[in-house]
Amino acid sequence: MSAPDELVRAVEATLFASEEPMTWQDISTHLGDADVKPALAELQAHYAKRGVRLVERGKKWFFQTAPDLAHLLRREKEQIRRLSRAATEVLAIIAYHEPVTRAEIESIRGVQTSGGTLDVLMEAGWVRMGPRREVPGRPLTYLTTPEFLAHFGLESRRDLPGIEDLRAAGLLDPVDAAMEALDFEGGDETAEDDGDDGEFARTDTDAAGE
Amino acid sequence: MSAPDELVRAVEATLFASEEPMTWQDISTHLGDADVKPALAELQAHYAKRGVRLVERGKKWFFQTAPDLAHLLRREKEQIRRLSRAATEVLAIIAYHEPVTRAEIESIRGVQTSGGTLDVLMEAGWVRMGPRREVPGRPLTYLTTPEFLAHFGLESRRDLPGIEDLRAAGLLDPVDAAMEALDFEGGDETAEDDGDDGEFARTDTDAAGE
Amino acid sequence: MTDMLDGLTLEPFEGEEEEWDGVATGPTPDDALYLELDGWEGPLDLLLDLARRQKVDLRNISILALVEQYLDYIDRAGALRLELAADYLVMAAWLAYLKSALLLPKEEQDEPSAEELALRLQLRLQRLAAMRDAAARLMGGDRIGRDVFVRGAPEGLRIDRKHKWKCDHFALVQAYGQVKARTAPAIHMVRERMVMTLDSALSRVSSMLGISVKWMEIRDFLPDHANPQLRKSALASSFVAALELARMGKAEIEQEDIFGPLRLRAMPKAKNAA
Repeated sequence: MSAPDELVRAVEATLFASEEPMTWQDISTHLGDADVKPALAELQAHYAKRGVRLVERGKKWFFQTAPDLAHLLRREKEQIRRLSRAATEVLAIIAYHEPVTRAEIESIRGVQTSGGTLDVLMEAGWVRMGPRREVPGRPLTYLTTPEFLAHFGLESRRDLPGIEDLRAAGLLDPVDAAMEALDFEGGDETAEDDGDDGEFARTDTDAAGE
Repeated sequence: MSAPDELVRAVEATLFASEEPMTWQDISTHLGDADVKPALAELQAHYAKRGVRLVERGKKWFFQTAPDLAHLLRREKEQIRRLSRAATEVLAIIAYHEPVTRAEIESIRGVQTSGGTLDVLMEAGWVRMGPRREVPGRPLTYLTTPEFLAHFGLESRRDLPGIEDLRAAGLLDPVDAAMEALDFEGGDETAEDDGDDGEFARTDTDAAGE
Repeated sequence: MTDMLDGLTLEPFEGEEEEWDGVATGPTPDDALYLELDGWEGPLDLLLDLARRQKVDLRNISILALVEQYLDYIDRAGALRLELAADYLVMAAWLAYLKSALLLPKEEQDEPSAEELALRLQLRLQRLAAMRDAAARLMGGDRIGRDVFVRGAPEGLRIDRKHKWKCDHFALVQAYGQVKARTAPAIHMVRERMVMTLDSALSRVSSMLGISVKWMEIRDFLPDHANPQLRKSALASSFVAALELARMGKAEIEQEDIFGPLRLRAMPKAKNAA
């Protein structure tokens, strides 16, 4: 590759360092009234196949990441997080009682539910908003989604074990007091972060509940 | 000119878009753990004669304008931090001697260093506090940062102007070490100005000082 | 490169070293001296400047000549009755000592020898000069913002973290079970506690007091009972009962020393009448 001439290099550096897009007149003024148009054309051709492009928009020139590489500027990284106990409870209540309002969820749980908890469940795609309840205040109701059934391996909500099944499985035994204390100490109502490894770090509180 | 391969384009776009210099590991992580080193080498060669350069400073890569174009790009108002003579000297002493304590800086300069001088250098991001020296009083040491290298156009501390010569001449050793190296025993001839000092500084203590 | 040093030039003598004559030059000598001293960062800096005026390699400077120049400089300042910073005077005193030591025959010199002191001074000057030159070269490099420029408007890289939520069937039904268990109506029962009420203590103590007029320790009034909780309660109640009886004038209380046994007896009838 032959070295670009001095004017081309100067235009390249000027546009690279500029904080604003520049018209060719701006560039020309900056470079002592040089005729920069051929240099701009040469640069545009040079960069056409590179990761960076020289583009002209509204008569102003600037460098920009090549459109096919735009995805590199905004990367998404998936982070696996385990649903917190609070969120799991809210999800279970919605599943067993839907359609259910937030006030009803709170009355069943016996504690206030932070808005973040419902957000998380909706973000996870397991809960959606249902019709408003026709009572004073017209509160929103919440429903589970088909993704919820799919994720939990249920054909329908009727597959959820009934209260008698829960009792038989020992799941209605009184909750360990220490565990309750852990759960309701205004910590992270929304989520317990397992880090990026995606492993379910089964914590002590988990084990205590089994 | 043949089109660069996709990885080269991706590295080029990533470094153009990044607001901060990136290590090759940063770039690799951003691009899904690709082996980016050959791409960096290719880009560096590609840009070597252009108006923009790909440089590595303190293990971080970034694009900057070519130094020979400085006269064209210098703005009306220089965006450069002006340093007092004291700050300039203190910075040089830290760079050439790091890790170095304040007392050592003062012993070289023969005057006290005002706290403001070190503040200015730390605020500029060129100097940071290092580990304490394990001597009585456990004084803090000072070190230069990667930003220092980037700002002054140094790939690493080895590129500090003349550092090898200074080290070889023993001029980075404390006076006490230099006296020992001279094997000075009061009253012998060594003290006469014979111009050989540069010679006898090259001894074991020299190596130990590094 | 001097432009970035806020007006302070690295080498104040440069370009005018031929004319340099300390205080003697300039129309206003006093000001000139002040300005000169402001230009140096302490005695070592001034010494380095003087040493460079010898126009030889710092390794070959004459320390004796240097000392004399410094002392001369300080003398002239003294002749003008100008205040000098203490460290300049300390250096002057030390250099005067060094000068006299250097002039002595070697065998009469103390330890450390004058040569050693002179060499140390020379080494210090070399080190300061080296750092001063290094600073100049450093500042002369390609500095970002002056010689080279980074991208003016980077688009920026961003990593958005998206959460994928995990929960399983068991955790779900277990959570529901726990909600149900936690919120199930609970019956609260208050356990009966073994206590002796004040009323019963009052009647017990007053009836026992009626039997005897002798001093009795308060523990003697307590019922025999194995339950320690009840004994504590009885002690407390009996003590309050004793106070109450004393207040009503039906009993006397006596305690000889702190934490000693507390004794009480029925008020003798005569006293009671008085």
